[in-house]
Amino acid sequence: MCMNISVIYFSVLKKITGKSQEVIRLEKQMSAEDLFGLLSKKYPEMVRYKPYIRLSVNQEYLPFETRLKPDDEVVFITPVSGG
Amino acid sequence: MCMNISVIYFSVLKKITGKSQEVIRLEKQMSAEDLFGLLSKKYPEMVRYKPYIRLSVNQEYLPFETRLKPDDEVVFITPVSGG
Amino acid sequence: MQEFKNGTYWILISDHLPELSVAGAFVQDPSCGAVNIFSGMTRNHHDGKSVTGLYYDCYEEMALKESKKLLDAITKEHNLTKALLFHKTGDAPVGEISLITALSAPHRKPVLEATEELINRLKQELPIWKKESYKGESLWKEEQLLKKEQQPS
Amino acid sequence: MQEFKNGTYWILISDHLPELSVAGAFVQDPSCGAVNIFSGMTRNHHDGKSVTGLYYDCYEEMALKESKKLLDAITKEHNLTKALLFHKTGDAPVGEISLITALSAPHRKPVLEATEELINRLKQELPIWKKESYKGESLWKEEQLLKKEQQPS
Repeated sequence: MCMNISVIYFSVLKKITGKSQEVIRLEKQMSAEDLFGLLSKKYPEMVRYKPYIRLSVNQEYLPFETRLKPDDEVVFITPVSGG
Repeated sequence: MCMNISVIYFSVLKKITGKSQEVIRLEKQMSAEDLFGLLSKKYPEMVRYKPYIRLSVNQEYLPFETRLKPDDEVVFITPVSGG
Repeated sequence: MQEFKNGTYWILISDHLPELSVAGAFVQDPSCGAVNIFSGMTRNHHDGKSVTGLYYDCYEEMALKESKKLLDAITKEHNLTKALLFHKTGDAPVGEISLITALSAPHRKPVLEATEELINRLKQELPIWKKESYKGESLWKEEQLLKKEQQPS
Repeated sequence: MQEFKNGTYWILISDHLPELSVAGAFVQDPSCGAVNIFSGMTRNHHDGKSVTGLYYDCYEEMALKESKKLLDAITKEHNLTKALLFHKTGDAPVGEISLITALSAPHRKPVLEATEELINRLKQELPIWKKESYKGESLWKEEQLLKKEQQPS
């Protein structure tokens, strides 16, 4: 079961990946945790931020175990600093 | 020892006395407490407010026992309600 | 009208108060990351009764002196950068701003704490008196106080 | 730019924010006696270093959604009348306002308490990131965090 996931990058992850967003094609269903693992291979510097990151799927904070669905919009939220 | 004391009235005391201010001539030295007693005879309705009143002499909060000096500016401060 | 203004404080006791933006601009400073502006205004109800307006009587010279003492104490205690206090005199119909405080500091915690303390203390210390107008009658706050105290509880 | 505005709430995420007076006017209401406006701005120093400016990156659609949830929760909890939240995106040189909150209620206590809670929570919840520019270098807050964590304490 294939699916496309849209990943958007902000702040330091935008700097690390050099991208604002990209579409990742998954060959099988997986969790956001798994997706992060996949991306970490592509962008090794992301790993250091893992302990601090929260997950957002379709603009909602959700646990990393969340299973992704086709066309989900995923953002890995590094520590925020608005205000 | 005669002296003039300037008494200014605000709020409900202005309403009771019908005056914004007046100069009171004292025939002898006295405290602000004594002055209030004197004025209470002239304006009996003032007495009811006595338990709530603070004294100001020359624009400073002072105790009622304060002895008045010539040309002091005295205000009996009923409970304030600014803000 | 009474006014005191230097590089750190601005106090104004007047029947006309400047805009909130003017207050905010005064206390801003390159060293500051936080500005808190509180404003109090006449509301259309009190104690379940409909209010049509307020009137403020003020011992202006003393209010200015007490405001200076207050801003000085609050600024030192909370390490503020700049501090402002405006109070209206005379008529204040429903919706009209009667009080503006504006405080600045490098961080937000002191400006919020200091705002609360400043308002609590100015309500105790400033020689300013409020008359409330209801439909058909006007009463000073002290008259209302006396009425309440004399009611059997 | 993202915006939500109805009779009770006004949220704006934009690279240009309106004046403080506009914020104050929105939350005012005849039933309200208290309005508190907090504003946060870029200051010229941080951790003993001289700051030349900030840049805010923002996940705007989500920031709008989270702001709505936040204002809704705070308004209910503190019985507020109206609530406003503006956040700047992009460059914020020294002195530029990046955050405005404005809250109104009949009395002052809830608006002051709610302001503190709102700011604490928005700093936790809104997906907005700050980059600080010092002389010669720019660092995201997360990069600074990692640097600190990796220093031997």
